[in-house]
Amino acid sequence: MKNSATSRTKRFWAGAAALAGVMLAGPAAAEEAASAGETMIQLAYSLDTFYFLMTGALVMWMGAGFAMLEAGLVRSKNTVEILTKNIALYAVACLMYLIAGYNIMYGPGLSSFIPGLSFFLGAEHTADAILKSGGSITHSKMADFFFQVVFVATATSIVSGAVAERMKLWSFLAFAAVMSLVIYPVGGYWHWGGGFLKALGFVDFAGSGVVHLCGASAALAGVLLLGARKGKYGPDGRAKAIPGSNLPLATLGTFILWLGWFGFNGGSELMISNIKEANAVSMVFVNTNTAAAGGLVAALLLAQFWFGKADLTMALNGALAGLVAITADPLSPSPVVSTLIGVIAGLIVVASIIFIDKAKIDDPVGALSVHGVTGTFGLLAAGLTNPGGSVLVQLTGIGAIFVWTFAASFVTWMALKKTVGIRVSEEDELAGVDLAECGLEAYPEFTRD
Amino acid sequence: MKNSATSRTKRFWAGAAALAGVMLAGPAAAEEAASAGETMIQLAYSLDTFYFLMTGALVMWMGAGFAMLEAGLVRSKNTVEILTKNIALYAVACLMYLIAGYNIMYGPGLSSFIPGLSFFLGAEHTADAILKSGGSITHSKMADFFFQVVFVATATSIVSGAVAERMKLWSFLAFAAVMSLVIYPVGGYWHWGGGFLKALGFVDFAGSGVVHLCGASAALAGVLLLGARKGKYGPDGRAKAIPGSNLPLATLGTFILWLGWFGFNGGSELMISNIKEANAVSMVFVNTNTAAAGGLVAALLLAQFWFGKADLTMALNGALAGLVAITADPLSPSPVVSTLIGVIAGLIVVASIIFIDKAKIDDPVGALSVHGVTGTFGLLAAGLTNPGGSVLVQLTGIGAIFVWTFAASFVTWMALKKTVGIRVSEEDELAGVDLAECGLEAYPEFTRD
Amino acid sequence: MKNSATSRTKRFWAGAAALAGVMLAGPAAAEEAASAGETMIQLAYSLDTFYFLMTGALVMWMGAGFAMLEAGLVRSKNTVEILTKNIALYAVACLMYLIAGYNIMYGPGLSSFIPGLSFFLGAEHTADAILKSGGSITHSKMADFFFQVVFVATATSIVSGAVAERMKLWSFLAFAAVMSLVIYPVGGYWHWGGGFLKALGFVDFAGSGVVHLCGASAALAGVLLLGARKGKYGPDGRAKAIPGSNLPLATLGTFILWLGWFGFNGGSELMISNIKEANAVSMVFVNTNTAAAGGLVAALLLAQFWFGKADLTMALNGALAGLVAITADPLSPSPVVSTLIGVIAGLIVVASIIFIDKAKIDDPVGALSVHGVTGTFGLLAAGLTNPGGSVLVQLTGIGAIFVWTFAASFVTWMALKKTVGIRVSEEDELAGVDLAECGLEAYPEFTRD
Amino acid sequence: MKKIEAIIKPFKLDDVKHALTGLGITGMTISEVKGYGRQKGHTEMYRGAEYHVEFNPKIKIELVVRADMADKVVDAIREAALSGKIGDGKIFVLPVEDVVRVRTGERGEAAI
Amino acid sequence: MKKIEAIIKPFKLDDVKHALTGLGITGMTISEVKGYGRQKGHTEMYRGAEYHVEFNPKIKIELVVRADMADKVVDAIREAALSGKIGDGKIFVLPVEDVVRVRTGERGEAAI
Amino acid sequence: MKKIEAIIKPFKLDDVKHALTGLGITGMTISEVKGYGRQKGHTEMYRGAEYHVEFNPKIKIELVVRADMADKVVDAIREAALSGKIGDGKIFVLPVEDVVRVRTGERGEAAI
Ligand SMILES: Nc1ncnc2c1ncn2[C@@H]1O[C@H](COP(=O)(O)OP(=O)(O)O)[C@@H](O)[C@H]1O
Ligand SMILES: Nc1ncnc2c1ncn2[C@@H]1O[C@H](COP(=O)(O)OP(=O)(O)O)[C@@H](O)[C@H]1O
Ligand SMILES: Nc1ncnc2c1ncn2[C@@H]1O[C@H](COP(=O)(O)OP(=O)(O)O)[C@@H](O)[C@H]1O
Repeated sequence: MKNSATSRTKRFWAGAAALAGVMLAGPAAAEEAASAGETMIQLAYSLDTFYFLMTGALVMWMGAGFAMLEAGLVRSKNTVEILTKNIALYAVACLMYLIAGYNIMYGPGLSSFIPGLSFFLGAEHTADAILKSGGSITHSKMADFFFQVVFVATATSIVSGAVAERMKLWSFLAFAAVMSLVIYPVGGYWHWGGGFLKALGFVDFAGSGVVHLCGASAALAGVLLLGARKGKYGPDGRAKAIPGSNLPLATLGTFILWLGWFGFNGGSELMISNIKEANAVSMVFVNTNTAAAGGLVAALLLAQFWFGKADLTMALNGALAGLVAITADPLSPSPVVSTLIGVIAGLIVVASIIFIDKAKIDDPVGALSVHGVTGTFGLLAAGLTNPGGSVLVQLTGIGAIFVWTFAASFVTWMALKKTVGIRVSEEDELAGVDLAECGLEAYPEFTRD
Repeated sequence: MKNSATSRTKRFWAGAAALAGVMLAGPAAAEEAASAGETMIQLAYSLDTFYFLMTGALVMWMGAGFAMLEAGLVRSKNTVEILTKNIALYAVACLMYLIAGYNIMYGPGLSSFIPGLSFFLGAEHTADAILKSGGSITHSKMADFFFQVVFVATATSIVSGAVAERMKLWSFLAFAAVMSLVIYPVGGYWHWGGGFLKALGFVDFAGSGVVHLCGASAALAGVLLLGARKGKYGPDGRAKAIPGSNLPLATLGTFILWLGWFGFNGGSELMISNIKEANAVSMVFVNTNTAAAGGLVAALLLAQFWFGKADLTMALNGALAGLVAITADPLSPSPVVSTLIGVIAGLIVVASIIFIDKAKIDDPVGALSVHGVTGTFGLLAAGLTNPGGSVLVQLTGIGAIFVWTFAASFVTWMALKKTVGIRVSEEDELAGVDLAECGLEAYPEFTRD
Repeated sequence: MKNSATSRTKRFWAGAAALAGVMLAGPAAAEEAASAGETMIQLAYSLDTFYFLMTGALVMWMGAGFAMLEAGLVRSKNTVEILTKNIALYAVACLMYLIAGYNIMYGPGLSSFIPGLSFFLGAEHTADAILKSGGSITHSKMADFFFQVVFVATATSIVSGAVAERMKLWSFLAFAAVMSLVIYPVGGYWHWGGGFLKALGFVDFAGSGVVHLCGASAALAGVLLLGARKGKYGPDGRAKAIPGSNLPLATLGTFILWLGWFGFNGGSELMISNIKEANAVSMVFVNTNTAAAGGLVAALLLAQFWFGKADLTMALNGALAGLVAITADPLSPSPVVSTLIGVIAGLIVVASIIFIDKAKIDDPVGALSVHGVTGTFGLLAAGLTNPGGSVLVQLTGIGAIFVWTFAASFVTWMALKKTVGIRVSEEDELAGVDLAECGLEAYPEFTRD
Repeated sequence: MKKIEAIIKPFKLDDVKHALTGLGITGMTISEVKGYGRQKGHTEMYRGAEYHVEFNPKIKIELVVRADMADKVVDAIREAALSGKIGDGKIFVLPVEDVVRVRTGERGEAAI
Repeated sequence: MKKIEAIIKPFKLDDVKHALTGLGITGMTISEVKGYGRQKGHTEMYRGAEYHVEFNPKIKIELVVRADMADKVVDAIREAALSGKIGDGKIFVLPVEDVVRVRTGERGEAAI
Repeated sequence: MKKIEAIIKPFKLDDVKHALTGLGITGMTISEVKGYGRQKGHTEMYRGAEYHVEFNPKIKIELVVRADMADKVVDAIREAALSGKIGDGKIFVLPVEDVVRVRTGERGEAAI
C-alpha cells in the first residue's frame, strides 16, 4: 500500500539483512547461506515477474496499435465503429480469457487434442512452493495470466481489421467473445498448453501460428461469409481503391505495434534472470527489430518498382509482415538471417495483398496477408532456421491451426449470420456504420460526408 | 557516462566478483558472505528503483493520454488551447512539486493535519545508509520523487478537461501551480504522507481519493465558478450535445491512460524485489486490467440499451471509470471481484455523466463523473473489499479530501476570477479560444470554422 | 521458447537452488558460496540487460515521436511523405548500423581519429566469459547493439524534419543510409567509441553532441543545398508563416519524445545493478524531466511576452530544447540546476527559431534550433556543471562533431544533388509531395487541397 | 422565381433557418464559404512569423422561392442575420428560369 | 447560355457525371453543400444528450451550357440523380450573360 | 448589377485578390470547389489498386459588382488567374436583381 518514503514495511526476506549485518561468525554461515540462496531465488522471481509485467504491458499497448492502424485505413464514416470494436474487443477478450479461456489453454487437458475446462484463475504461487521448487517456478501466476491475456486480444484484433466497414458491431463482439473463450485457447492448448503440437516439436516461439495465423484464419472465415464492401469491386469486377482516411494514424499504429512486438516476442522467452536467458531475450529484441526493418524496406522498394510510387501503407504492412514472420522463431537465426526473413516477408506481403484483392476477398487493412500469409511463411522459415525444426512438422501445425480456427470460426460466424446477422444494411453501409451503430461521427467537423 | 561496450568501469560491488573467483578457501567464507548479503541488498535496491522508474515513466505517459482524450472531446476551435494546457500543466506541476510540493506531502509535518514546509529535494540515500538499513531503504529517493511527481500531474490533468473550451489559459496554469504546490500535497500528506487519514486506517492504494477525487473536487469548484459553455444549454434549459471533434484521438488517449495505469497502480505497491511483493504487483496489474475491461463493457452495453447506440465516448469513460474505481484497492479483491467493481463503475459513470449534464454542470469530458463519482465509489468499495477497511473511515477520508480540495480550490479560483478573470470573452469563446489564446489553429487546413 | 506455466525448463543456475535446499552442512559452504557469487553476477547481468532493453525500447519509441511531431508541423499535402521518411529512415538506419555502423563506432579503431571497419555483429558474451570477468561485463552485447541502434535512428530523424516538404524521398533515404553507415558512427567513435574526444575528457553523457548536434549539422548541410520551401519567403524577403496542419499530432509527438528521452538519457548510464548506478539512473530521470519542464515553461512564457500569444509549437520546441540541452550531462547537476539549464534552453530555442527563420534558412520544424543550437548550449553548460568538464574541451568536441558531420554531409548531399537530385519539381512541391512521391494523400477525405 | 443567396455569419445560421421555416420555406441549401470585405481579417503569429487571415468564415444560404415571396424572404433573412456588427453579410437576388424536382420531375413553382 | 445548378445525393455523383459526359459536356464544377428540405435530418445521442442533424450532405453541380443544351442537360441529370426516395434534390436553371475562358480569353459560347 | 463567378486555380487566389482590390473591389466570397474539365485528373495506385482523381481542386470566387464594373472585373480576374496551362478556369457573368447589406439594410448598388 502506498506510503511515504520514510515509513516502509520491513523487507520480507530478512536473510539478506542478516547476512549484511550480523554474519561475521563462523558456525552460522551455512545456515545463513541457505537464506542467501532463498534471497536469490526471490530476486530472480521478482525480476522475471517484473519482466513479464513490462513485456505484457507492451503487448497490451498493441491494442492501441491495431486501433490506430485500422482507424487510419478505413474511411472516416466507419472510423468510430472500428475504434469501438478495437477497444471493446480488448475488454471482451480479457473477460472471456479470465472466465475460462486461460484455463482451457493452460489447464490440464483431457488428451493432447482436447483441453480441459475450468473457470477463473487459480491461486498464486506461494513463497514456500517457489522456494521449495529451488527456483524452477520462475514468475508469478498472475503475471503469467496478464502476459497471456494480452495475446488473445492481439489475435482477436486481427479479425476486426479484415471485416471492417461492413460488419455489425455487436455480432463482431459476440464473435470476439467466442474466439477468446474457446477458439484461440484450443489452438493455443495444442502447442503452448502442452498438446500434440508441442509433442510433435512444432516451432512457434511467440505465435506466428498460435496468434497470427489463428487471427487471420478467423478473419478469413468472416470475410468469406460477409462479402466485399459495397463499391469495392466495379461492375467490371475490377478492384477499386478505397483510400484510408488518416494515414498518420495508420503510421502511429504501426509504430505502436513495432514497439509492442518487443514485448510480444521478447516476453515470450518467459525468463530473463540468468545470463543465458538475458542473452536470449536480447537476441529476440535485435532479431525482431531487424526483421521489421527488412520487411519495411523491401515492401517500400517493391511498391516503388511495381507501382512507381512509394506506397506508405505497403511499407507499414511490410514492417508488420517482417514482425509476424520472425515471431515464429526470433531466437535461433542470426540478425542477418532475420533481416532476410523480414525482407522476404515484406516482398510476400505486397504480392499477397494485391493477389487477395484481385481474388475479390476484400480485406481493408491487409490483415489476411500480414498475419495469415506471412505468419505461414514465418512458420515454414522457422522449420529451417530452428535447429529442432522440421518443415513437415511446421506444415502439420499450420494445417492444424488453420483448419481448426477456420472451421470453428466459420460455424460461429454462420450461426451469427443466421440469427442476428453479421452485415449492416446497405443503407447504413452507404451512410457509414458510425452513425448507424454508434450514433457518432469520428470527425464531425471536417468530414465531407 | 556513456561509453563503448568494451571499456566499462569495474563493477561497484566487488563482493560478487570476489565470491565468484577467489572463494574456495574456508576461513574467509563468513566474511565474504557478508559481502554477498550486501550485494543482494544492492541488487534488490536496483531492481526496486528500476521498477519505480519504469512505472513512473508509464504514469508520465498518462499526461499524453489526458491531452489526447481531451483534445479529442472538445471542438476543433478549442483544441490547441487544451493541448497547451495539458502539456504546460505537466511542466508546471513538475516544477511546483520540485520546489516544495513533494516536501509538503512527504516531509515531516507539524501535526497530523498540518504538513511542514521546506524546499527542494534532499540528498539521495547513500550506499552506506542503505546497507546499514539492512535493505529497508528499498529504492532511490530521486526515483521516489520521479514517481510521485507524475502523480501530481495526473491530478491536475483531471481539472483541465472539466473546464475546457472556456477557461483562460494563464488563469488555468496559475491554478495548476497552486494545486500542485499546495492543494494536492496537503491532501496527500494526510494519507500517504503519514497524516491523520493514514492513522485512521484510510484505504487508498494508489489514489482514487488522493489523486482522482482531489482532481475532480478542484475541477468542480472551477466549473461552478466558470459556468457552462455558451450554447451548451438551450433557452428551454435542455442540454445540447456538443460533439467532440476527433474521436480517434479520444480513443488513443484512453488506451494511453489504460497503459499508464499499470504504472499508476502497479508502481504504487512501491516494491517488487521479493516473492510477496512481486506477486502483489502482478495481482495489481491483473485487477487493474480487468476492472477497466469490466467498466468498458458495462458502459457500452448500458449506452446501447439506454440510447439505442453504442456510444464510443461512454465506453471510453467506462474503462476509465473502472480504472479509477479499482485504484482505491487493486490488491485485495480477486480478479472476479475487481471485474465487478469495474462493471459497477462503468454503469455509474454513464448515469452520472447524464445526471451532471442535466444538473447544468457542464463538464465537456466527463471528468467529474469519471474521477469524482467513481473515485468515491471505489473508495467505498475498498472499505468493503480490503480486510482492514471500514466504510466509516472511507467516508471520513472522502469527506476530508473533498472538503479540503473543494474549499481551497474555490478560494483559489475565486481569487483568480476577481483579479485576472478565469473566463475568456464571449466573442473569443464563439470564435474558439485557440486563436484568441494561442494564435494558432489545431487543424488550419480542414476545419470548417 | 514459449510454453505453459507448468512445464518450465529448469533454471540454468543450479547454485541458488542448491543453496536454498541442501546447504546446511559446513564443509561445502565455501564452494557453494562461489556459486552464490556466480548467481549474483548472473542476476546483475540480467537486470542490466533488461534495463538496456527497456530503455532501448523507449528510445525506439522516439521514432514515432519524430514522425508525429513532423507530420503535425508540415502541411497536409506533404504529410504522407514525411511519415514515409520517418518510418523508413528508422528501418534503413537499423540495417546500416547492423551492416557496419555499429562496428565502425564501437569496434577497435585504427587510430583515435580513424575507426576500424568490420561487418555484422560479433558473438554474444558467453556465460563463462562473464563469470570469469567477475561481473565487469555487465550486459548482453545484443542488448548493447539494440540500445545503440535506436540512437542512430534518432540522429537521422532530426534531419528529416528540417528538409521536409521539398526533399525527394529516395534521395533522403540514400542520405540516411550514408549517415547511419558512416557519418554518425565516425563522430560517435571519437567519443563513445573511445577515440580522441574521449581521451580529451569531452563530456557528452547521452548525445547532445554525438547525436543531436550531429543530426542538426547534417540537416544544416541539407537545408543549405536544398533552399527554402516555395512561398516561405515573400518577394519582400519576409518570412511567411506556413502553419502546421495537425497540432494534436505535434503535441503527441512531443509527449512521445519526452517519454522516450527517459530511455535515451536513463539508459545511457549503461548500468543500474548496484546502489550507485541505481541512484545515478534515478537522478538522470529527474533531471531529464525537470529540464524539459523548465524548457517548456520558459518558451511558452517568452512566446506570450514576445508575440502576445501562447504559441503551442514554441512550447513543444521548448520542452525538446530542455531535453536536448540536459542530455549532455543529466547526472552531475542538481534538479534545480537542471531546471535552469532547461529554462535557458527554452529561451534560446525561441530566439534561435526566429533568428534562423529571418536568416532565410527554412527549417519547418525547428530542428536546427532544437537539436543544433540547444545541443551546443547543453554541451557548453556541461563543461561547467560537470566536475571533470572544461569549456575548452567542450568547444573542441563541438567543433569536431560539427565540422566532420557538416562536411561529410555536405559532400553526400552534393553528390546526391548532382546525380539524382535532391529537390522535387516545383510543380510537385506546389501540389504537395505526397501525390508525386507516394501516390497517396494523408487525409484524402478532408483536405482542402 | 428568384434565387436568394445570403452570406451570413456562421453563428446566425440557426436563427436564419428558424426565420425561414417560419415563413413556410421548406427547402434551402447551405455551404461553407470565406468572405473578404469591410470586416478585416486578423493577423496571427506562428512561430514568430506573421500570417494574415484575410478571409472570414461565412455561411452561404441558397434558396429558390416564388417571385412573390422574394421580398419577404430577404427581409426575414436580414432581420435574423443582423448582429449590427461589421461583417454581417449580404443578400443577393437572382432571376431563375426553371426549377425541377429530381424525385418527381415536377417543374417550375411546383418544384420549389 | 444557361447555368444549371443541381443539388443531388452524394452517391449519385458518379452516375450524373457519366450522364453528362455522355451528352458531350466537357466541364463542370462541384462542391459539397448541406441541404435542408422535406427529407428530414436525423437525431443522435452524444453522451446522453440529443443532437439534431437537420442538414443532409449533398453535392452541388454547377455547369454552364449553351441555351439549346439546357433541357437535355436537365433531363440527363434528373434521370441519373433519381433514386425515387425523398431528398433526391433540385435542379435550377439560371440565365448567364457571358462566359470567359481564362486560358484563352475566348468569350461566350466558345468559352464553355 | 452583375454577379461574377470565377473558377480559378487555388494558387492564383492571392494574385486575383490583389487584382480585384486594386480595382477598388471591397467584397468577395470564395469557396472550395472541384472542377471537371479538359484538364484531366490523375490516376494513382493505393495498395496496388488504381484510383482516378477526376476532379481537380479549384477556388470559386463570387462577387457582385455594379454593371459598369463587370467588364473591368472580368478582365482583371482573367489576367491575374492566367497561367497559360490547361485548367486555368472559367469566368461567368450572371444578372443580379437586388442586393441587400444585412448590417445596414441598404439595397441595390449602395449595398455592394
Ligand atoms: N460585392 C460582394 N460580392 C460578394 N460577396 C460580398 C461582397 N461584399 C461583401 N461580400 C460578402 O459579405 C461579407 C460581409 O461583408 P463586409 O464588407 O465584411 O461587411 P458588411 O456587409 O457588414 O459591410 C464578406 O465577408 C463577403 O463574404
Ligand atoms: N427551395 C430550395 N432552394 C434551394 N435548395 C433547395 C430547395 N428545396 C430543396 N432544396 C435542396 O434540395 C434538397 C432535397 O430537397 P428535399 O425537399 O429534401 O427533397 P425532395 O426534393 O425529394 O422533395 C435539399 O436537401 C436542399 O439541398
Ligand atoms: N461548362 C462549365 N461549367 C462550369 N464549370 C466549368 C465549365 N467548364 C469548365 N469549368 C470549370 O473550369 C475548370 C477549368 O476547365 P478546363 O476545361 O479544365 O480548362 P480550361 O478552362 O483551361 O479549358 C474546370 O475544372 C471546371 O471547374
